[in-house]
Amino acid sequence: ALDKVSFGTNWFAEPEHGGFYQAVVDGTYAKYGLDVTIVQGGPQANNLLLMIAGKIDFYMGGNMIQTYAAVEQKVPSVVVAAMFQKDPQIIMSHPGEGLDKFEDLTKSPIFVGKEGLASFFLWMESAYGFKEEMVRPYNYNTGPFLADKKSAQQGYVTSEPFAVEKQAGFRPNVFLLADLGFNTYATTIETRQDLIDKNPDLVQRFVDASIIGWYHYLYSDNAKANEAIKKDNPDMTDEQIAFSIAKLKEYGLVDSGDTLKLGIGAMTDERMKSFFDKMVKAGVVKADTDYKQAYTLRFVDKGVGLDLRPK
Amino acid sequence: MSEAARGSAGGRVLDVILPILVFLAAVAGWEAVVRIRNIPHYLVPAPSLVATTLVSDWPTLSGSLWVTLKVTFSALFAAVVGGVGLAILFAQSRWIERSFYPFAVILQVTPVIAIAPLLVIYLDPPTAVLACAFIVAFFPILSNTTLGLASADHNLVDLFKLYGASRWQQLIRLRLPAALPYFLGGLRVGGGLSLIGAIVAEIAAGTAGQGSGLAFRIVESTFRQNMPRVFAALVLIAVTGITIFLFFTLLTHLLLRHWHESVRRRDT
Amino acid sequence: MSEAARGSAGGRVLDVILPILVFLAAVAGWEAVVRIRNIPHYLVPAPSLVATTLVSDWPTLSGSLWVTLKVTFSALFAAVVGGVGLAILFAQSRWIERSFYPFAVILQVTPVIAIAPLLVIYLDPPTAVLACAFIVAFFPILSNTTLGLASADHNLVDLFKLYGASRWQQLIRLRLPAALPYFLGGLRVGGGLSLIGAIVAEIAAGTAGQGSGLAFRIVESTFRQNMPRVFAALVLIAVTGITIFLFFTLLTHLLLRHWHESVRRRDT
Amino acid sequence: MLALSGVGKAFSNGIVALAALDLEVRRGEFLTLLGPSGCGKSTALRMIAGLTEPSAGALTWAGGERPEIGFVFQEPTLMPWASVFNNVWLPLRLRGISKAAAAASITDALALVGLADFAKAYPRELSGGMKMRVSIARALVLRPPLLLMDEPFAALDEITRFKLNDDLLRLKSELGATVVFVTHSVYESVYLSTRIAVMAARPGRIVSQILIEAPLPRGEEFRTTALYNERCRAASQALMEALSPEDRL
Amino acid sequence: MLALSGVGKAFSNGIVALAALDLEVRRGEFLTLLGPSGCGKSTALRMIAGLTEPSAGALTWAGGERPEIGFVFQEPTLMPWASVFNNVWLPLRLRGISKAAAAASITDALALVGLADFAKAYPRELSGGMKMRVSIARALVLRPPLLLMDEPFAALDEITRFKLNDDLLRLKSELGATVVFVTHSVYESVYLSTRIAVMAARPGRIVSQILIEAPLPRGEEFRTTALYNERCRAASQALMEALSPEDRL
Ligand SMILES: Nc1ncnc2c1ncn2[C@@H]1O[C@H](COP(=O)(O)OP(=O)(O)OP(=O)(O)O)[C@@H](O)[C@H]1O
Ligand SMILES: Nc1ncnc2c1ncn2[C@@H]1O[C@H](COP(=O)(O)OP(=O)(O)OP(=O)(O)O)[C@@H](O)[C@H]1O
Ligand SMILES: [Mg+2]
Ligand SMILES: [Mg+2]
Repeated sequence: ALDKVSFGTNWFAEPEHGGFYQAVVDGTYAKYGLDVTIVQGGPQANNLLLMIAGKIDFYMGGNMIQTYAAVEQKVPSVVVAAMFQKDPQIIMSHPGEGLDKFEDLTKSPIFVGKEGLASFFLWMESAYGFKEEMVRPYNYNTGPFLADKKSAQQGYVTSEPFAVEKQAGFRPNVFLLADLGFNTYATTIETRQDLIDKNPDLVQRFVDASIIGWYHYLYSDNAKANEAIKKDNPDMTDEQIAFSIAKLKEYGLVDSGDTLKLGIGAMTDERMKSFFDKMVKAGVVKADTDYKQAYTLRFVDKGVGLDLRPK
Repeated sequence: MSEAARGSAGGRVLDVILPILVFLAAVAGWEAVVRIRNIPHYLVPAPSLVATTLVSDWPTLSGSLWVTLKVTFSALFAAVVGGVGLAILFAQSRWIERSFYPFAVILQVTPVIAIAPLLVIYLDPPTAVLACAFIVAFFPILSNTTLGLASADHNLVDLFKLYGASRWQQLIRLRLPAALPYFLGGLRVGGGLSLIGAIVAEIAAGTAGQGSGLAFRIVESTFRQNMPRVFAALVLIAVTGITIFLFFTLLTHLLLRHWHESVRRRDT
Repeated sequence: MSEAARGSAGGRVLDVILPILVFLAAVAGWEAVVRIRNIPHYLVPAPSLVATTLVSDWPTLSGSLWVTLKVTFSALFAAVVGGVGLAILFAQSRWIERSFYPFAVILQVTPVIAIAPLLVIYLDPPTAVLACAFIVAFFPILSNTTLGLASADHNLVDLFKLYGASRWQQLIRLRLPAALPYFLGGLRVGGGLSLIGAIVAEIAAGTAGQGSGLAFRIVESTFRQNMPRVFAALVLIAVTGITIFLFFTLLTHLLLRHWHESVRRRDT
Repeated sequence: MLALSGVGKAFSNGIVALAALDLEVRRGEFLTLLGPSGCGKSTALRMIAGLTEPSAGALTWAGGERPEIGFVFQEPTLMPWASVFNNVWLPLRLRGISKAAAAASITDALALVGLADFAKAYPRELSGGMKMRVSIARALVLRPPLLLMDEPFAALDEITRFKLNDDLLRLKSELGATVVFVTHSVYESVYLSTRIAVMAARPGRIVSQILIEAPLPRGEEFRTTALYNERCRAASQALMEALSPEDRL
Repeated sequence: MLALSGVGKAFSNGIVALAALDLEVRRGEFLTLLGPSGCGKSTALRMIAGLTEPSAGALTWAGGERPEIGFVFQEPTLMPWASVFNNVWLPLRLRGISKAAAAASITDALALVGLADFAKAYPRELSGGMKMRVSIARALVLRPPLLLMDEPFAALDEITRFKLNDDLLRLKSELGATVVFVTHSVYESVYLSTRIAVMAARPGRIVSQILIEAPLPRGEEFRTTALYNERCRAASQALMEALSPEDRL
């Protein structure tokens, strides 16, 4: 029989979760002996807490900051794989308003959400001199940004620029934080330490199958996965999905750098240390945090699925 | 207080027509402002666009509305049972009231957003949603009913005591009827709060997958900058709220018209 | 209703001690459950840990508390002024009431989360926060005051009419005093809602940067899985809520003790 | 001063409280309405005060306008949140008279009804008769040209009642006021009135009128006159006749 | 049946409503309390009914236990949300008697007070006297062994009042009930009572007692007897004396 496994995402179903849906619908998980249920997240849903409490088995983490914070609180959750090499987090601004360089944005009002304020914005402050006073609240509504031509706004490279283009008819300036030094892994797979200790095989199978799912989603027929996404989230449009997938590829969010040799999901100690040091400098985490507890390389970097990559 | 309107048939007609006119004027004003100031539809859509969206997106929206309505009415039911039940319990003894009322206050002021994740851990999602909505809605009913139970005419209380009424009889035959106007007042507040509660609960307990109610629709449509749909959902919420309110106003009239000052039309 | 407790000095002492005992028992029970079932602190922290956190994080938390309190009291003030003002306006004519009450209901049931972004566009941030908190808190005050204004004894209304009282005099000397018990009931609900409103508003429209109130503390601490701090913030909110409630209960006693059944202690 | 012609009052529940009532109130007279319980006396007073609209017929005022009225309702109708003093102050206060300016009149009115010591008390601390006396003081404090009194002395002992009867007559003469009075006491009605209108019930109407041709005010000795005795008998008789057989319980 | 010995009542506002009241209520007697407004009559009745605790002295019941009591309060005290029928049903209902089983008694009681046609009306649709009559019907419907009545007939016309006086005496004899009665009418007190206790005010106390040694029930002709006249004079005299000089307004 298949092992029942639940996986909590951190947002409504979208192409950024495509690989996981792909593995569900194309039978990859089943092939690895898993019966996976995807539990959608949302703006207030706290699937991380459910994972920690043992209600679900795996959780899709946003970036590494929350994981470092968890270590600070002695929460036994561990990152076992990183599906995105780059965080899709961007800042965008109106073109031709004197805000065309990232450095220009420090003087303009900037719409940032609560979680952003507790994470990447702290890094923007320390690395680029952004100021908290300029922050305006962002509630996943682009209207206020569109209304103020002198403003900037956070977003996901796969999502907000599309909305802006569609609604307001212009292409905003897009600054991918990952390309500016915010070198966290993203869209991670996290699980509890006790699951790793008790059933490492299950973890390995979930990681491997998810990686394969991502290869298929990016490079093979992903129509069924998109249908599944649309079923979970009826507000998702084909146009949006196409845009997202294009951006995933264009920016190499999933498959670039280390993954070319190590396979999707790759993580390295160097990247982890580099990012941790930046966060310490930004004051996001304390320097004495034992950040190595936040992840393990035991399940990745094995070149799983490399053969599925088109040459 | 408006003497001119009292009783006359003309007054009655105006009673219905005037609110409708005012409402239409408000909608027309909104449409005008949007057009004249050229407000883009992704900020504030014109009512005409909202109406179109309401029609075109009806299949999606009606499903979500149904989900939200189910939660709203369950929450309202729970709030009425819980609020009135607690009020009755508190009326039994000042000690019980003093000892446990603070917990009711704590429950009222606790932001559901903060405790919803915990509830989701210990309760299954539908129950957690219901619990959140209940927390939002029950307090006005509790508070008003408590006040009403305490406001029974002391002379009538004496009468009941004299005739050896049991605590239960005093409650059923005296305190509850006397509390009715207060309770119904609480219900008119609680009805709206159940709706709010259902929406907040859906967001807070975040069970996007299972129940995609109007809250999910709003969040997701906001995220997609689909403001016409956001407003269409808001219109549905407003209509639901007004319907609940009108229903309770009607109920109040039916229940109190024989005796309570607040709804009695006096023969003059 | 509890006769044994009435008036006796022993009863008064128990009135204070019993609630405290019940409260301590609840806290002890919480501590026991956490310890016995070994619930990890990042899920539900023990009260002892929450207390420690409250002390150690006091510098951060007190600042946030202050911010939240400021919004709460401004919102409460706005809700009282707005709620009572509207109730008075509605009492002037049934047409005004019928035409504009629906808008009040719409305001009540509109999820602030959904309209906050719009408010932020058209209002400066502190005003937007206040507007959101106001929307959450004003309705119970409006509803109860409206009910109270309508509940004035008809015989007294006749008396005022007879003596040629102006509308204003009737309001000040008759309807407002008669509405006082209802209004104070609404205030006890609205007080808690102002606090909730301040928190929701901060989440919905708040500029986390400048004003980092308790809501932001909770969101941030949740993000960092710092549950002890989340609970410490919740404790501050609960204490604030209870304080506001007790204050209004006291005020009610002072204002109504001479005449209203709900707080009168009868000489028997 | 006032004429009610063909006045009817039907309540929405179908009860006809008054039917085709013709009644004239003359300036300076002391008119008493006498009649069985439920015959429409209170309704008639309320109509004169403008608190109830006739559903048929019309009220006509001599000056074209309703004069200032002092009304003692059948129930005390005090504001529970106000002290006795403030309750009596009310009619003056509504006229913009300050506490200081009103104090003397209020104290006088309270002394008249024997409640000088209770100015600071709240209504709930008073006995039934005391509440009614506050209500009387409130009606008198205005010294109005027209006084409507609905069983003002029913809750008072006979001695206080006699005393207040005399006070009322004295005050009436002093002010030159007109009084429309409701009582159930035949003796009281004869002692006080210049005219008695006897009413019958369902529908409420006037069945007979009795004139008492003795000048006001009257003294104790009036109670021993032949006129007094005769009129008492006549009023009792009229009242008896006003009770329809089935109303006669 | 009941003895009040040295009973005092001081309210928290400092008013001494009763001081050292000694009063015995004998089984089967018709005792009337007569006294000026505010002398503590209602307070005494409430105390007998157990609605007010004495602040000094004690109440002792013959059987050790308070019997079933029917009470007509000074104010009608009706439930505004209930029809006349349901208001009268209340005492029976609280005893678990169904509407059907109670219907005959209720209809009888309403007929007695002349309100048979108003069973379906709500209190607000009644005149002052009609409300009071509903309250009387409610007290009688139980047919209790002890009846406490606080000025029950004050709001009624004299003919109805006489009629109800006789009904009350008949019912009392029928039931063998004891009655404690408050009235302001000296005539009524003498006509009805076997004993009158005259009270004085502030502090409330009994200043004299008058026995009326005529058997109950009595007929109209009793009003013409010498005993009746003599006792009326005596009661008036006692009442006059009970009024302290300053109370004599
Ligand atoms: N608001 C009302 N609605 C319906 N019927 C009413 C209302 N007020 C009075 N009535 C009816 O009108 C009739 C006359 O009432 P009214 O109060 O004038 O009597 P009354 O002569 O003052 O009696 P009483 O001596 O008992 O005070 C009564 O039969 C009563 O039932
Ligand atoms: N609840 C109360 N609090 C304070 N004082 C009270 C209260 N009830 C009554 N009193 C006072 O007690 C005294 C006696 O009142 P009570 O009602 O017994 O008088 P009463 O003899 O029935 O008068 P009446 O004939 O006017 O009804 C009065 O002086 C009154 O002011
Ligand atoms: Mg009347
Ligand atoms: Mg009394």
